[in-house]
Amino acid sequence: MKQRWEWLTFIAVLVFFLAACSGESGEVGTDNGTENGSVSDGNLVIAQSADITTLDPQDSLSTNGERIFRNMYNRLFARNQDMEIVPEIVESYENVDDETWHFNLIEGITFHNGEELTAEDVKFSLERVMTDQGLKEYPYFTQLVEVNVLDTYTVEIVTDGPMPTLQHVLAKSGADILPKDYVEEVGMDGFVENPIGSGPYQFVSWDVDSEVVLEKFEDYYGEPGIWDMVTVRAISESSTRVGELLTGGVQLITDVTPNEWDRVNDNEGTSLVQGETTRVMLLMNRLTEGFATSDERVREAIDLAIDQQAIVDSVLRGSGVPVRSRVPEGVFGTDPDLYDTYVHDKERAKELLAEAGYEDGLEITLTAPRGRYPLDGEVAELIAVMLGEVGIEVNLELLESGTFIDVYSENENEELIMIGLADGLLDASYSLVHYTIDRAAGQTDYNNPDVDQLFQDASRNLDEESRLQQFKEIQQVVAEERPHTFLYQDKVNYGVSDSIQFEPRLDEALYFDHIQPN
Amino acid sequence: MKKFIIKRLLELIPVLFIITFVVFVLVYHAGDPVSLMLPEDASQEDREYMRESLGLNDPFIVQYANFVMDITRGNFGTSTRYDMDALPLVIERLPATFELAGAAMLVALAISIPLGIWSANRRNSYVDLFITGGSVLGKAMPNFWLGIMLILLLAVNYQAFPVSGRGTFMHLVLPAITLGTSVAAEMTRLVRSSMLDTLGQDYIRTASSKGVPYVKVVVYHAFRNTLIPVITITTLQLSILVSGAIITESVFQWPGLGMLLVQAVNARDMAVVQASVFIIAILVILINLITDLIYFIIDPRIKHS
Amino acid sequence: MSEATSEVKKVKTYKRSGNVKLFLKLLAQSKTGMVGLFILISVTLIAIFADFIAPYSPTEPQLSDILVPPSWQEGGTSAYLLGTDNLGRDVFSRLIYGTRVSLIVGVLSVVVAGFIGLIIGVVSAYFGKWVDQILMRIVDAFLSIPSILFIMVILTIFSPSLTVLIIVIGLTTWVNYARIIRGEVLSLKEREFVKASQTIGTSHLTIIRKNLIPNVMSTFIVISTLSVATTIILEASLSFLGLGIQPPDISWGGMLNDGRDYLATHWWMGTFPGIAITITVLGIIFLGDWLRDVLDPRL
Amino acid sequence: MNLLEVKNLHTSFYTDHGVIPALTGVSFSVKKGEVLGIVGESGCGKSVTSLSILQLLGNKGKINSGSIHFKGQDLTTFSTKKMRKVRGNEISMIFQEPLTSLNPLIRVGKQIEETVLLHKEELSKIEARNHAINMMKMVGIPQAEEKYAYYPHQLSGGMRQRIMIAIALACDPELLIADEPTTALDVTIQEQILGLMKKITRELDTSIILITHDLGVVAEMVDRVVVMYSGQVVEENEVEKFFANPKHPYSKGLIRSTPSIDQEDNLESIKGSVPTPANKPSGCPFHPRCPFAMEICKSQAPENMYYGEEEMVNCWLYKEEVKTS
Repeated sequence: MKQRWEWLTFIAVLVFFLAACSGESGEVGTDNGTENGSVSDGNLVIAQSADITTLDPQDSLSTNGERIFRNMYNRLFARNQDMEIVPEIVESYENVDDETWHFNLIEGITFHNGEELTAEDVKFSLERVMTDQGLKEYPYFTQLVEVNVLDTYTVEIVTDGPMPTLQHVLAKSGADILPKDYVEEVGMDGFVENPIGSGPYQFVSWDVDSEVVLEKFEDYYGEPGIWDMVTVRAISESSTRVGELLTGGVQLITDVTPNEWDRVNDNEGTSLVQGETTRVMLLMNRLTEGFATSDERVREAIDLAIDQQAIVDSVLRGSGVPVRSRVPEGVFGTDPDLYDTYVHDKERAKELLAEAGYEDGLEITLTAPRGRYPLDGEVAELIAVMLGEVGIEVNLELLESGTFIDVYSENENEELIMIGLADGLLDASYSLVHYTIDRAAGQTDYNNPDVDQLFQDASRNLDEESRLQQFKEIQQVVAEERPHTFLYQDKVNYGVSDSIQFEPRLDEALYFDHIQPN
Repeated sequence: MKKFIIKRLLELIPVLFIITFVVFVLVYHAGDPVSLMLPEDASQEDREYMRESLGLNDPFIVQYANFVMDITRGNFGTSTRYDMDALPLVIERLPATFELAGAAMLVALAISIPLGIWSANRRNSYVDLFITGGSVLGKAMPNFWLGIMLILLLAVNYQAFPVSGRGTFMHLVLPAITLGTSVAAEMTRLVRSSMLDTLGQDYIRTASSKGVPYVKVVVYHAFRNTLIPVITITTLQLSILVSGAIITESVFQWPGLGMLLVQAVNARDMAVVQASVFIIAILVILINLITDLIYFIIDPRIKHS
Repeated sequence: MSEATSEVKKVKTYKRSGNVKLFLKLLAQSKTGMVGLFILISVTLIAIFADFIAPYSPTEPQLSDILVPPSWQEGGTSAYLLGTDNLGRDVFSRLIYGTRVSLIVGVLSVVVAGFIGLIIGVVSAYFGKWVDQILMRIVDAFLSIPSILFIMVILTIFSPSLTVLIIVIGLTTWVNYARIIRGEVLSLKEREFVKASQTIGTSHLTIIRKNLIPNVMSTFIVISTLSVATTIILEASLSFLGLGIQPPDISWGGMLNDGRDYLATHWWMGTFPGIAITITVLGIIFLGDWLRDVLDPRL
Repeated sequence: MNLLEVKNLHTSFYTDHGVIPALTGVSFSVKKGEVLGIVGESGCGKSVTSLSILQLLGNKGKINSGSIHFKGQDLTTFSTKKMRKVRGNEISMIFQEPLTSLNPLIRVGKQIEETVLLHKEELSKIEARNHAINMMKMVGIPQAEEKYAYYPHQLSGGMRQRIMIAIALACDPELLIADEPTTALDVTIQEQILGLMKKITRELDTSIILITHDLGVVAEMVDRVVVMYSGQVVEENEVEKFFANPKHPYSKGLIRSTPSIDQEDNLESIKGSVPTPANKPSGCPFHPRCPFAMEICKSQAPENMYYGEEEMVNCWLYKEEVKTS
């Protein structure tokens, strides 16, 4: 009898013991229960809403990844706090002809394994991203034709024609320089397990869906890093993220939803910092024959029915700016006339609908995501009501992020689909390509040869001034013809501990060394 | 006993086969991870490159055949989200989930056994009413609600525990309580009714008539008999434990299988979904098998028959 | 002791006669059973007459009245009894309309699951042999995958509308019925009256319809009742994962989920739907437990 | 002095639906070395009587009034702890169902040993074990050492009842209450068990209260008979006199409904059934079934009428015959 009991107890203890052991061995340095705001030990903990998906900077294409990679890797160019393009590891450069560029690298830059960064590494990295179709960054590098090593520190880049955005691309995610010898030695699989870059922080560990840990790289060629150790945690649950900030578990959190602002601001030792993003929320209209939205008057009525300012002020609590263009402020090519403005006139909207033959009402379907962008579902519900007020009955189809993006990419939506579009290149060419005939086909089916021509001209125009004009012109036309109905430019909200100083950037990247301890 | 185990293991084969098929059919139709991997701006050609490079353009039968062949080799495919083998990703998460589930189970046992016994022995008293009411309440209360409340109260306001993450023992406390409560609620009811059943048995009266003190009657004579039905139903509670773990892990950012699964589903990372569902199914089956073996230990009637 | 026997006798008489009066008398004797029934009837009435009870439209936002606290709290107004949500909609009205969806999902998916489970359970046990083998292996397979996993995966294919949710929950939760009903039928099958019917050549369908199904009904009713409770909670859990009923449809789970980000700052958004779920589930469990005592199936 | 003296015992059960009186004034006594039979249909309160003596009524049953004197001390005044010392030690009990009365998860030897260890604190574990094995031998279990480690389900019904007897007698009690000890057993086994009980109790000089509905068993085993009906004693007499001349109409009915070898005439069963305590008839509780019922029986309950110290009947029919004191 006793024996049986002992057996059971033994099993129970064993199970618990195993559980406890696995708990101890599985993790590195999650214990960050530091007191509120103490960063004196040189450790910085950041929490973002989702984890990185890979350590391969050329296969990531995400803001979350960018926040890590910007500190681990170098690029030929970078953007400063004001989003101006500045050389990063380039000493000097020369535009040899319309299609050929020469770049001289800074000498003496070493990777985290001690090897020097040379022109060979640049050639290797850029060639990888411009030829490997499986890489997520590949589509942005297709305009590069050749990368040649002229000498140890000089690279030549040949483009497929005049390319006004070359520097934009070289400062963009995916243009990161990887160590050629190391990658060839351990293979790409080996590299992503233990990645090596030349940035101020080097890789320590990554627990998938949990955290990435980086430490200061002592032999960094520039100013040495100011943090000994940086942990970037992934906390998807918004209230949990805020909780960690409030209790001092982390010093900086991203994506604070408006309802949490008071919690962050009212708490002693933390405050809210608002930053701009390049993401513009908009409704895509179907101009395809057979849809009511193919009628320009209906599209205008929709725009007039929506009170963008009210949306921003109410649900978003001011975390956005009404716009009438896809190119937000801070991006090259923006038109200030279309920023911070909106049109709203319910009576005129009704008239337009009547003119278009819908005086008895109109029924349309609006597809919108839920949980993909901040408060997207709520905004869509508001829009549905606003359209209802002018006599457009909205059949609202709210979809979970994954399903939504399926519908979007397969163009299965009906009249309207709500989506947020960002500008990864910080150049209007990235945003305005949507209005070209090719890209619009099947999606908005917007077809304006003049706009198309303007866009083609601009994308080969090396003269900034006239290029800017071309972009503005496109935006003016689009604002009137409305293949897209613009809502607002999103803002991003950070929760920041008083123990650090933090300035948000338009590209939403984080440079650990721009975060100063107080 | 050996025969029994072998028989049970053989029964597993068709079950696993059915699982692969069902899982595959679901996953095959589950849509396309590609659009989720690329930004909204990506063009159709961009998506096509990606799709081709992931081998998603093969016909159904080919994909299923490959799938089953690969599984027998332990290969569940590559995570489209992480670009790693799916199986190791899943396996790596098991310790965290075991830790949470084990701790939650301990919490559940620690709550439900004493309370269940207590309320059974005070049947229809206020204590009983309170405990039964509490257990129904625990069952009726959504899991994530409790978790968020615990964080707000104990972690944020009193700062007694870390808010989230995994690591020290303290990290384990709140998630274990959250998950444990939902299991405990059902189990308390179970222990109570099973205990009531046992207390009504003749041998309990016999024990009392021998002059055995009441506490010993309950602990020595009644408890083990109570345990047998409780164990049976506890294994049926596994699904509560699993669905609870999925939600608890998300609330507390506990890097376990549940969180992996939720994110994999959201990202349409079907290789990981397949592998997790498969591994969970095998675990559930194994635990059922282990339960049966525990009967051999605890109930002499089975062993001798 | 003797009290228990008399109770049992009454129950047995009830079972034999199907006497509704006796049933109600038994119900009246159980306090929790009464409470459960009362809650359930109230909730059902609320669901049916939502249009008359709700003071406001549940979907129309009122941007001037965003996040108004409940009437008794500072800043609250008597216009909004339980406050308003983040779009300025009356929480009370939403709660009342939410009753509909939550009950419909709860009840109808149980109907779907119960129907499938009943058929499979009866067929499997009655025909035995290879039919039983195959069906039970399928049941084993389904049992080893927790239903929420199944549902999560299926809902990535179909976006969760009311109908989809009902069907999906039904399709993934039937195993429990099948398992229990099968056990019941296995023992029924050996009873004289079934054997007798078989000997006189009654068709399988008639035996199943006339002899088997009526005799597993009490078990079936008890599991079904308790399943409604679990389903309502399941819908809430799915909402938490973003896979529940999607707006503009209102369900308690959806409201609870909308309110979850506001728990720290605007507690009323998430708390009242939580309470509504809890009370309803409580009522169902009370009623179900009582039914189990009275109908006494071997569960 | 009587070993056990039960006087005017009232026991009730407290339920959600009100108080149900199970015993309404039960009195009887047991002498040292005597075997007392308590007879009656099920539901008459015989089991409640035995459970009242040991105070094993559960949390719903309660003794309202009356006394139970055991060796001169009133058990109803005992504390729980003191009562525990009595149970299994001085008064022990055998139950009807040998199949369910033993704990299925504990080895039978252990179950005997438990009683020994509880009440004979001076014994070491090994001694207690040996004592348990000796008890098993004494109740006629072959290969007792081996059977010690058996679980109940490995033994037959008769063997299990032997184990129960061994448990009951392990501490050499002065009173053994056997509640239908053989009802669940085959007839042949029944004989063996009864014989065994008789033999051992003689050896140990134990008194027995034998509760049964089987008059055959009564005739064979007991010295004195107590007949119970609806929570009270309706007749009490020495066994020979009882069978020779049953007085109460209920007793007569009972005897007539029992098959007997030397009696050829057809069996008669008592019409109707025992009333539940909750709806007890007015007056004499037996009057609705009584073939001799008179007007007075409907309204007024009869008193106990004594023929002598140990001969009593509770029936209006004998009002004239006996002078009540």
